[in-house]
Amino acid sequence: MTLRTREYTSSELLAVVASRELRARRTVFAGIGLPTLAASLAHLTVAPELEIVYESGVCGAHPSHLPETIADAVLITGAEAVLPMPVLFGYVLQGGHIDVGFLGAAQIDRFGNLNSSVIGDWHAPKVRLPGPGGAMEVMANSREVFVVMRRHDRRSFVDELDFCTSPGPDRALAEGVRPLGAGVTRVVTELGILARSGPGEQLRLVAVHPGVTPGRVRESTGWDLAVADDLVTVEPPTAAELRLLREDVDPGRVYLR
Amino acid sequence: MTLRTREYTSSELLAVVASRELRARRTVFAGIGLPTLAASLAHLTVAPELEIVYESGVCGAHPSHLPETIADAVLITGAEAVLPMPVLFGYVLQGGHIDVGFLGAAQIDRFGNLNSSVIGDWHAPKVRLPGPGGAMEVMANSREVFVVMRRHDRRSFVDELDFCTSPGPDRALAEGVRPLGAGVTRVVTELGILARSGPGEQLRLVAVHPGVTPGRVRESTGWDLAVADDLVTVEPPTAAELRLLREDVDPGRVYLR
Amino acid sequence: MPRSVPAPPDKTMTMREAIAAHVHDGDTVSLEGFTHLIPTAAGHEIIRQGRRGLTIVRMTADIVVDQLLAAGCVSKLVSSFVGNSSAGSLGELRRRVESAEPEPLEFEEYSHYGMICRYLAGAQRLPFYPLRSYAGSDLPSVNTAIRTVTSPYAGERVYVVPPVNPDVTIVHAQRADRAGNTQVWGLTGVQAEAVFAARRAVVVVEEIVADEVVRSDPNRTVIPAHVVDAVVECPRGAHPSFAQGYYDRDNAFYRSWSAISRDPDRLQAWLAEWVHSTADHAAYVAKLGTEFWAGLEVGEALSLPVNYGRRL
Amino acid sequence: MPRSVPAPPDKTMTMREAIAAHVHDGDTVSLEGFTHLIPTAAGHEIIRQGRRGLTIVRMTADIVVDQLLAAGCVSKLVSSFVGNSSAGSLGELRRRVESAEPEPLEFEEYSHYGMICRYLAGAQRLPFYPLRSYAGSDLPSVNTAIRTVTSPYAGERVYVVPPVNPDVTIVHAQRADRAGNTQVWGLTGVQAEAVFAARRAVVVVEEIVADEVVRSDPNRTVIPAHVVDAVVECPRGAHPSFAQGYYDRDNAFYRSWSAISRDPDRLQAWLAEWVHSTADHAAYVAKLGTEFWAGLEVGEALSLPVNYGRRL
Repeated sequence: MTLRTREYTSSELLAVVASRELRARRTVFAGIGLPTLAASLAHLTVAPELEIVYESGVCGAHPSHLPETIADAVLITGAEAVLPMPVLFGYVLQGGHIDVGFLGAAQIDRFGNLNSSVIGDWHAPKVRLPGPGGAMEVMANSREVFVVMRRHDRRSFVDELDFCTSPGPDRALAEGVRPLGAGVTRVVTELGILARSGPGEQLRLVAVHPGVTPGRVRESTGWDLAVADDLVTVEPPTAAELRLLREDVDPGRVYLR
Repeated sequence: MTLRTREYTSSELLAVVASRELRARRTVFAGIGLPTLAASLAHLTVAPELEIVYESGVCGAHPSHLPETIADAVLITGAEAVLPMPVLFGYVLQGGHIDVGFLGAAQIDRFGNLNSSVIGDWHAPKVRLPGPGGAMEVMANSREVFVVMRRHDRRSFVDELDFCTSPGPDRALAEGVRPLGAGVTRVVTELGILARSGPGEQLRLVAVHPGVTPGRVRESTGWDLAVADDLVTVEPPTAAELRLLREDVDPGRVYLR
Repeated sequence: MPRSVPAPPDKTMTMREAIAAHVHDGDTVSLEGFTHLIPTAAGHEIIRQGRRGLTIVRMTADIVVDQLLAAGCVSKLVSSFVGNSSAGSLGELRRRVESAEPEPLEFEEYSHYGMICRYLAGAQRLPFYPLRSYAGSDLPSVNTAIRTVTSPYAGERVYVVPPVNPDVTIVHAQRADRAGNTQVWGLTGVQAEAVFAARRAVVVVEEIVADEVVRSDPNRTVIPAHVVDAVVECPRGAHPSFAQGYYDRDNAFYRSWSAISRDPDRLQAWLAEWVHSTADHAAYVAKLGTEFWAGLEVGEALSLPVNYGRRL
Repeated sequence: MPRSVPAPPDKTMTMREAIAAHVHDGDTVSLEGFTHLIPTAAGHEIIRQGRRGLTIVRMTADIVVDQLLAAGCVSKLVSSFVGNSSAGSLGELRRRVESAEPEPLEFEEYSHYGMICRYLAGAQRLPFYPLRSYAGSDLPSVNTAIRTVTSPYAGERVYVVPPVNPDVTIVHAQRADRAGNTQVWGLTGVQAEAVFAARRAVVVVEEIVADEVVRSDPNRTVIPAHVVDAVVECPRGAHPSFAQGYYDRDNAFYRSWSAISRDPDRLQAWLAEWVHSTADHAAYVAKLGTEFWAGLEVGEALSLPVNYGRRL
């Protein structure tokens, strides 16, 4: 399968847009899939000093093949460091060494609080989801959090979470606890980019993809989504970005489906 | 220098007597010097399953030469495991895996509380000693503690410590905290052996070396030392014990001065 | 130094012996291994021996947990992630949790670091362990074991979790000596902490090696012998997960598990064929066949040696 | 995967540059290394550059601390053991503590595990760290930073220590790459925790090696590059302590220190000759002479390699 450089898939668009948001960042905590693609592309473009840390404990991976999990054997062989879990979670993450953490979720609300536990009641859920994993720690301890959501609809962008798994700083502050970071600052979706700068602020629509109207984004969002005065249209992936993504980052098109 | 097998030095006597007390013990936390000699000899005689753990993090050492410090390079090369300090102190020692810890001190009282910090007032000491090191942790977390004191006199065996560095369980219990172990259960000295079984009990004289009277031990002790009804005379080192000590454990006579 | 030190204790036994001796009905059993070195073969032997009423403690409850659930071994699960890696769902777990079929499952949920801190507290014999997450989460409202403590310094409140001290921890590793000095490379996860926290520990290894191999590199020993009760040699015992340097992950099996586990009958048939009808893990390995294993083979990437030095 | 990844950052500098950039008057400086890999050369460079008013944090305050005290660099010491190993006394330290000569020394005392827990709290950004010792000791009466917390579970009281977050931590290691991925073997002590707890970190190594050397064995990396600010190559920089596999401990110097330090004039003469009159550590090494170093030489005891595997 080849694509001409003026055409791109939704995955390519999300990976490119997320990569640009990593400009000048130093350390990123990335999961597998789009976050790995975005971080790897950013390393080759806007963030040459970027160090990617995986939840499994791998720092400075030099994989021979695109990893299929955050713990893929190819991430370990030839890596600069492999840290035990208490060191990774305790010293690196809780220690405050991560600039940007990537998270996904089943549901997100206007303050960037996330649900990855259940649809319905926790005690008798309609759908039991995988649960917190390390997401709660990524949220509490990264300087800021980027969320990538392929699907932008009212089932995912909700007025009220069924369950708050990973709370942003607003909810923590309401309990009198001050977290390290700003919580979710960027949400990249199939429709555009939502952003907020930190506690007290709601997510606003700051950019739409070419051909997407603000009205369509607002309709697809479960709360009354504010639109930035200086709303922009996302610059489409450049030929250079697409070439790097296709030829260097994911030549086997493992995630660029 | 050679010694006939019916003659032995004070160090040899202390090492042999201490080694016998390790019968059937599994894990011992040993410092350098007499404790190393005692533990090594016990391993060859009364405690074949003994595992010696050093404060530096070495487990299962197989040294090519007698170590000069607890961190000697010869303890590391060929060892079964070398543990980072938080693992050694946190998981092994505080985790409760040590049967017997060896300690020394400048002063000991009737309950086996130890001072290794100062002679005089802590704020303006007459003599500043090295301080706690890991002794406080050895005392709090070993099932029992053996003390080896070359010198048995009223300056070391005191009615009241100048400063309590490493408290036995009686002092901890007075604060409402229950430690894991029994505290000091054996004190081996140049005059004999003092013993107690645990909290609430004072050290009693249970054995004297050949030629030493209970009266002499009581005179050399700064409190009114009780003498066991079944006081025994210590069995002198056997020819086999001395041969192992001299030929296998410390052939270079590093500590057997 | 001693010329004839007593031989170290030999703790080797078969998997059957180790599970029979160390896993009892009603026990709290920790099975750790984060994606890497998952003790699957031990899980299968627990199923074969028909243990009941177990509390399973495992950060990433994945395929082996779904299998233990389906085999009826488990009454309670303590975990921070209940999913089939990123490859899909655990059918049996979802039935137990979503509709109590065929019976309810008691479920105690933490975050990953919450679980790690429970092991840290357990290993360090601490009454609690503090951490910086949980504030604002709904998790403490459904798990009353998650509490707070006020710092005696600046007075700030911080969440804490209680220790976990499993009756037995079972981990898989690349190699150990007969006494239990265990060496792991690649992802080492939380295995050491889980072993130190436990009352008993079983180490399953790809190979039991000569003492000299272990002793050539003592820093590689992440679990020292004195906390190990049984050493089991069980090559390929981590399948479908991987053992760095020994065999790769069976990603196809992970992807297939969602479909297998979605249908209770198909899942029971799978257990009957692959667990109950195999006498032991060697039979399971043989049944998969040499061609299958060739597909998971890995090449060589050797570490460069370091010099520990020798006194001259 | 990327064929032309950007080169990793090069953080190498000379010891002079590293101390000038990262150690300032009044700083809290952690120097760790438990008997093994003591960062002596860094201490000497701090003396050469005449830093003042430092708070030194070091578990085992030994010869290098006595030298820093005698050079007038230190106003406060945080430690758990103040002695010349098992070889004797620290003369300058005893004068400062026992008779405030030539000036008083502020001294904050902990046990070894208390210090370790302070680093653990610092590295984990915790407000306190609980531990099982201190109950019944007189130490909390002379150190009010040692406090208690009541567990929210069984209600038991446990002692806690506060975090330490040094302005800079300096450690010595066997090798690192230019970006700061640092590998240590033999005793690894509390160095990683001290680095993670610090605002800045300087790693001094016996040798800077090619990236491929480090990357052949990622489990050996105890300090990852992203927490390292400066990498200094300084062979034999741990003398009189040792570097496993590189050179042995200079036990004779340890034994001689009690006599040197007992006499203030002799101690100052030692500093003048060995620190102030040597331009850098290379000059100090040269002054000791090749015959001297031959006496500390060690032989070879190589670790056996492990296979990290390669996808075929």
